[in-house]
Amino acid sequence: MREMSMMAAIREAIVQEMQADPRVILLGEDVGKFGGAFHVTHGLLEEFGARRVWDTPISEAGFMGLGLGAALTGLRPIVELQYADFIFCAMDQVVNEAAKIRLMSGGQASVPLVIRAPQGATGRGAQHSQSVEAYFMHTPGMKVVLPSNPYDAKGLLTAAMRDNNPVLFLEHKMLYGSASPGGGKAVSDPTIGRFGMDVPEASYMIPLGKGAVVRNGKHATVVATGVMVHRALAAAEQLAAEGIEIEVIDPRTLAPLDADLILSSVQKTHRAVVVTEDARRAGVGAELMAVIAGEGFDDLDAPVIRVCADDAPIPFAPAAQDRVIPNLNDILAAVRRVTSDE
Amino acid sequence: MREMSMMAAIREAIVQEMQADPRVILLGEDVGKFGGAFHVTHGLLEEFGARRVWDTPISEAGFMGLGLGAALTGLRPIVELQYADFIFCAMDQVVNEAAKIRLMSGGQASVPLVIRAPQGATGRGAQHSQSVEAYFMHTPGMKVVLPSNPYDAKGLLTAAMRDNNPVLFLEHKMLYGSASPGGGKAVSDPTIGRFGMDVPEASYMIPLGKGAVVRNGKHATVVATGVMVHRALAAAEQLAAEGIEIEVIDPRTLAPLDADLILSSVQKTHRAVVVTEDARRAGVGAELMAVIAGEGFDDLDAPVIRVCADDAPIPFAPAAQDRVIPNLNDILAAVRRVTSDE
Amino acid sequence: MAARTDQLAPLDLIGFDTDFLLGLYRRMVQAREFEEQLYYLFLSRPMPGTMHQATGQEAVAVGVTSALRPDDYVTSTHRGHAHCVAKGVELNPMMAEMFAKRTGSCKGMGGSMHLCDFSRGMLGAFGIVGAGIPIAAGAALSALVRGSGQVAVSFFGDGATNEGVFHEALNMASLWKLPVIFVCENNQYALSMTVSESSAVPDIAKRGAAYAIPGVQVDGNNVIEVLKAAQAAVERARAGAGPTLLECITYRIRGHARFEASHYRDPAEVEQWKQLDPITRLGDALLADGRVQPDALEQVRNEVKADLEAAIAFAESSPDVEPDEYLQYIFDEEPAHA
Amino acid sequence: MAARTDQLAPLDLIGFDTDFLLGLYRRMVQAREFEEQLYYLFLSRPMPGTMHQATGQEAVAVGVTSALRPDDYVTSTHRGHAHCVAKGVELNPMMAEMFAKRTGSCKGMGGSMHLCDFSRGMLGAFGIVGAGIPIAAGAALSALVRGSGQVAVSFFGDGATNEGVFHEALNMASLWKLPVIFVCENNQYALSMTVSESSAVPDIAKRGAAYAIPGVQVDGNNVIEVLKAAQAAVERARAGAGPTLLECITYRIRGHARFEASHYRDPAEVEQWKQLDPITRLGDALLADGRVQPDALEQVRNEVKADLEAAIAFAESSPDVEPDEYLQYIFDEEPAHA
Ligand SMILES: Cc1ncc(C[n+]2csc(CCOP(=O)(O)OP(=O)(O)O)c2C)c(N)n1
Ligand SMILES: Cc1ncc(C[n+]2csc(CCOP(=O)(O)OP(=O)(O)O)c2C)c(N)n1
Ligand SMILES: [Mg+2]
Ligand SMILES: [Mg+2]
Repeated sequence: MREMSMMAAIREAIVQEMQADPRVILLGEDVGKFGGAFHVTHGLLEEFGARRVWDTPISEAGFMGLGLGAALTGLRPIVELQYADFIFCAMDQVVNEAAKIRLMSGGQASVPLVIRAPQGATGRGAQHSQSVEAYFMHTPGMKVVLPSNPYDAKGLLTAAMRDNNPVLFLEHKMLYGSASPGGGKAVSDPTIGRFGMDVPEASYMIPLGKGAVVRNGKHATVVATGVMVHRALAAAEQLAAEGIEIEVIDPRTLAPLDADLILSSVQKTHRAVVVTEDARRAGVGAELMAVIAGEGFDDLDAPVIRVCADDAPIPFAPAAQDRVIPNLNDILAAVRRVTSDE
Repeated sequence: MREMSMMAAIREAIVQEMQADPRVILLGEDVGKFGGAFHVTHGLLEEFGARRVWDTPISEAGFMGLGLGAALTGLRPIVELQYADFIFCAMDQVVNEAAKIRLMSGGQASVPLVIRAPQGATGRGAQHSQSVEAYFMHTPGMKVVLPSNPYDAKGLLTAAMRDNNPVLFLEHKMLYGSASPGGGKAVSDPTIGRFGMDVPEASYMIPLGKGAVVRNGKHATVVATGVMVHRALAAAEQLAAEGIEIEVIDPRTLAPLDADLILSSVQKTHRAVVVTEDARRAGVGAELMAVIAGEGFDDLDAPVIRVCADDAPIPFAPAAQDRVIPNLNDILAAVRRVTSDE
Repeated sequence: MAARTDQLAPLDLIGFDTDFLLGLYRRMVQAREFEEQLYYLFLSRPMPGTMHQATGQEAVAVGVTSALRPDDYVTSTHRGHAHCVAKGVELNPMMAEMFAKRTGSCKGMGGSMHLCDFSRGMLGAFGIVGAGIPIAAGAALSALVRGSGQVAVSFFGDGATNEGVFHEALNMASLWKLPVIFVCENNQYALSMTVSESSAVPDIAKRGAAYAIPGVQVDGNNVIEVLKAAQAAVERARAGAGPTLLECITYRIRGHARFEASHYRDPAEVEQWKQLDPITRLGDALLADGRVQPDALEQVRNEVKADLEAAIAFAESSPDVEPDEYLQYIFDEEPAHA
Repeated sequence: MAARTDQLAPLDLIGFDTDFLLGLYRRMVQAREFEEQLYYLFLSRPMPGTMHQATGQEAVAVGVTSALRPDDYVTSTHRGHAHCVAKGVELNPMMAEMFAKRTGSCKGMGGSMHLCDFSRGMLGAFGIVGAGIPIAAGAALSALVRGSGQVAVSFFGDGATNEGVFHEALNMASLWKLPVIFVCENNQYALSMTVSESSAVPDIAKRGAAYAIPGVQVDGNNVIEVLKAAQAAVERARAGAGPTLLECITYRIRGHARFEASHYRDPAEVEQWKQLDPITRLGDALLADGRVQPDALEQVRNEVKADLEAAIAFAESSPDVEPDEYLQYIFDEEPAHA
């Protein structure tokens, strides 16, 4: 058992790819000298030098554009945002340029660009807490990855770095398993389990677009993403004691989405709950529901329930934040409801 | 009958509000001297002067921030974007500041800010064609309005200007009924009907969050937005000849969404199709489906079908653009399918 | 960056009365003490969120805001406690906000990075670097349109000058002669990045030239120099002559945030700057001038300490936020008041 | 803005050989004629999309790109036909793209505002004002990392300099001495806004000072002057000395887009600038120098006209895009080629 935090797994994926492919470079705030706001890139400047690891000014739109320009001309940049919330500063470059240039050029452009960003609510107020996946799942031309554990993170990031398209790779701060040397404390919560901590040393890929069944069950399908996978698994334990066996699915990538996996599970369980950390309205939960209730309609014995963040900016006060973000009880209640007429 | 184009109706709403309330100001590119890229603000600089109508440099993030700062300190700005696609340049100010500051300030801030933007696919390629509503429907703290006709546009805009929250007011270029003096031709299409062209002269409000049944029917509910309302109505005519009576609902505002209106229609028809111009994945269509298939599950006799733009950047070639964007036939096919087992 | 030699010059107090100067001293001590208390609170118990200290930079906040009217506007940054204190936000609600209490300035909804008090013209700290810059310019535009005579100040760091909104806002402010003062707190670092690593022109004041805005560089650890420069800028702004870019050279004595260890800088550099402490410098000048005796300064410090103990007690004894309280702060559904 | 007196000066052809100069002449005529033909096409039939003419600005595109290697990079704008022609993109696919045909440079997927040809280093026109600026800087960074010796040029308008990305990209390019040349086509207007209405410093070249980037202002209707300035900038960039901001003073003779009537400017101003037509000026200089006879120039113009007739015929006879063709251009699913 080679135990590893998600932070370390992500770092290892980057190091191995940078060793294997000289075209891979890093750009971002404090990624070099400082080692990254969450320590992910520590030591990389020393190992690969200043031509591979670029400490940028605070200019998100600018260095996103630089990353894109480099991706179009023979490099394979990884652009790190210090918090995912800051991607809105670079939104035009991501949505209007990176995601569209391949089509606009009639297939001339390839965009091997990985955008890494830590996200999720960890008590820092509305501008450092968002889960941004839906904005990009809704952006044609983008791929969106949201790993829930170190094993997946390494394999998915390796696949992302070898992909020729813009990939947004979202890392939940609560899953890193590391403190922020930027002055943050390591945040975690008791529902976060240890699965996927056994990480092979050699490089490997998990294909983008393939989800995983992380727990088998028969009474209901729970599709959960990111940190919510852990809460769903914690819920599964409790529910099993009540005789309710849920099947937990982690889509791992949101775009492309492994709809087949989800639908075939629902075909078996006939009930579904979707659990995501992003805001409810027009979010990932809506898309998952639309897929299940659309294509899986005839399999359903009960309405799909979505458990998502409430449609509010994330409040600072922990009690309020925890009310906004889905928790274990929310999942338990939803599963009990969806299975209540069994 | 006081016939009026949507362009003229929007202009009239602005003029009347600027006359009634000295706090209303305009900010945007070419809104003054030039009269607006789609002529909406023509003559306003002359009527209200340079302290009320601000011709900005090409600095979307900057003047969005200025508008927000002015909204926080006693004015009621209307910020115009030349095309909705450019809102991504100002995304941080909209999503991270305007939408969140009220909550972050514990209710101290009010944000009477209207953002107007022309949108929709009209043959100009991927960076001038997007429908951006879902990005903001997914942003807690925002209101999103998408009128389908001049009557609604005037009443909704008046309500938006009197609202104390950030409202994104999206105007479909094909509905303006006016050419762009920026050098564009007036674009339209044969499915665009004349409903809602009778516009009262006096100022009036249509409350944000109230949808409208624009055609009564019993066999299926078609929820359509913006230009798609017209296509749905055109489809309704053809379907009526086949004996299929659809009820057409125009939500008019997407956030807040009039879910009750939609659900009570589905309660009657038991079948639903949702039609939107934005990209399918995690879009407005997904949200509408989630609402209907979630809360209206027991009323449904068939899976909800969504007719949305394909998940691709909008291609330039008209034939390809028209394949990506939902058209009359797509709606006809969806309704026939959803009602096929009646 | 080494301290400049003029930062070793004594403060010139001529023309200011002693009470006023003691007021500056008190504000600086309040700002310092607020953060020192926080530092120990974060060490000693589970506090919500994080915090960024402005230790050593207090003269900028206090010097600039002392040139303002109470109804003038300020926007601030992630490192905003001192700006709030200086603009007159009360310590009790500020401290309660740090504890995420219902009695906080922002009802526990904002936290350290979003402190604000609209009744004091404090429009907000922003956790997005640079975000407050155009917002301040917009407040200035509003003042201009309303003819209120107010000015707006935007505080931001050296790192923030590399954001696009800095450029966009300064350009518009200059074009339209908005009554706004752009105050760059050049504390030598943006997290790990030195100014010369992140800005091609390390003298931030020089960037004013790209907008025909006068750029003024002052010793940011000299509260008198800051104040005088701010007064000139405010006068200019109120007279309709447009914005000023005021660069205050200072230093971040503590880590970037909370316990950040700043391994990227030389401890000797920190020590050198500690010698230029703005509070000590004002205190020394007051003593050297014979304006006050040491006990007067000590009394101020003791009073402030007591105020802060009271603030902490207030915060501790305040009710927690109920989980659902946030619901009332998402939208303002009052009808528009004409 | 009135024409500057130096724009009335004759072109100095010394040191350039006649064939080379005729090549410049031909490129400018190609660019002009491409857009003139388009203008009439838009008048006479339903053409897809819109287009922005660079009539009168051709010397900038041709002068700058003539200082480049074929493998150097260029990013362009909504007004990008001339840049493409100048960078060597072929007329047939360019014209076919305007007709939204499958044989277009972008397979009918891009249109006028997104023309590109990666095989010629033309990375794209961008419909988002300013968007190409950091992308060009990124291409330059890539060249630096790969050690290829390539440089990148970003063309953009005067209006684009007010976008935040201009600021951010110039700062990084200067910090890192990227081999990039920022070429501002100051054509006096951003749609209806004059430069002095939209930029607080109307001499765009002066903005280079905010980034320690040399700013050079040239007569943008003098292809020789543009070329020489570009050569110096390219040399500087390839030598590792960093970017240059090259402001080319020129004028947009036509409306902003297609049939836009430009009621916001004085027709006399347009007439004055027509006297400074860059093509005529080069032609006159060639004649005055006795380098060529009038028929040689006429022959070039006729050949170009014929080329464009052929391009239109090519476009017309090309197959339409099938509705589903776009599907293959959304993602690149080739395995990453090492
Ligand atoms: C848009 C954005 N990018 C990055 C960050 C992360 N961040 C917070 S503070 C900081 C450094 C800011 O430096 P400076 O502007 O000099 O202010 P200082 O911290 O020195 O007061 C960074 C990079 C952020 N909060 N917002
Ligand atoms: C981000 C963005 N904002 C606004 C526009 C609309 N627009 C297109 S061209 C233009 C004027 C551009 O002026 P300038 O940069 O001087 O270029 P020119 O048109 O003069 O060549 C405007 C406002 C746009 N395309 N993109
Ligand atoms: Mg700093
Ligand atoms: Mg221009």
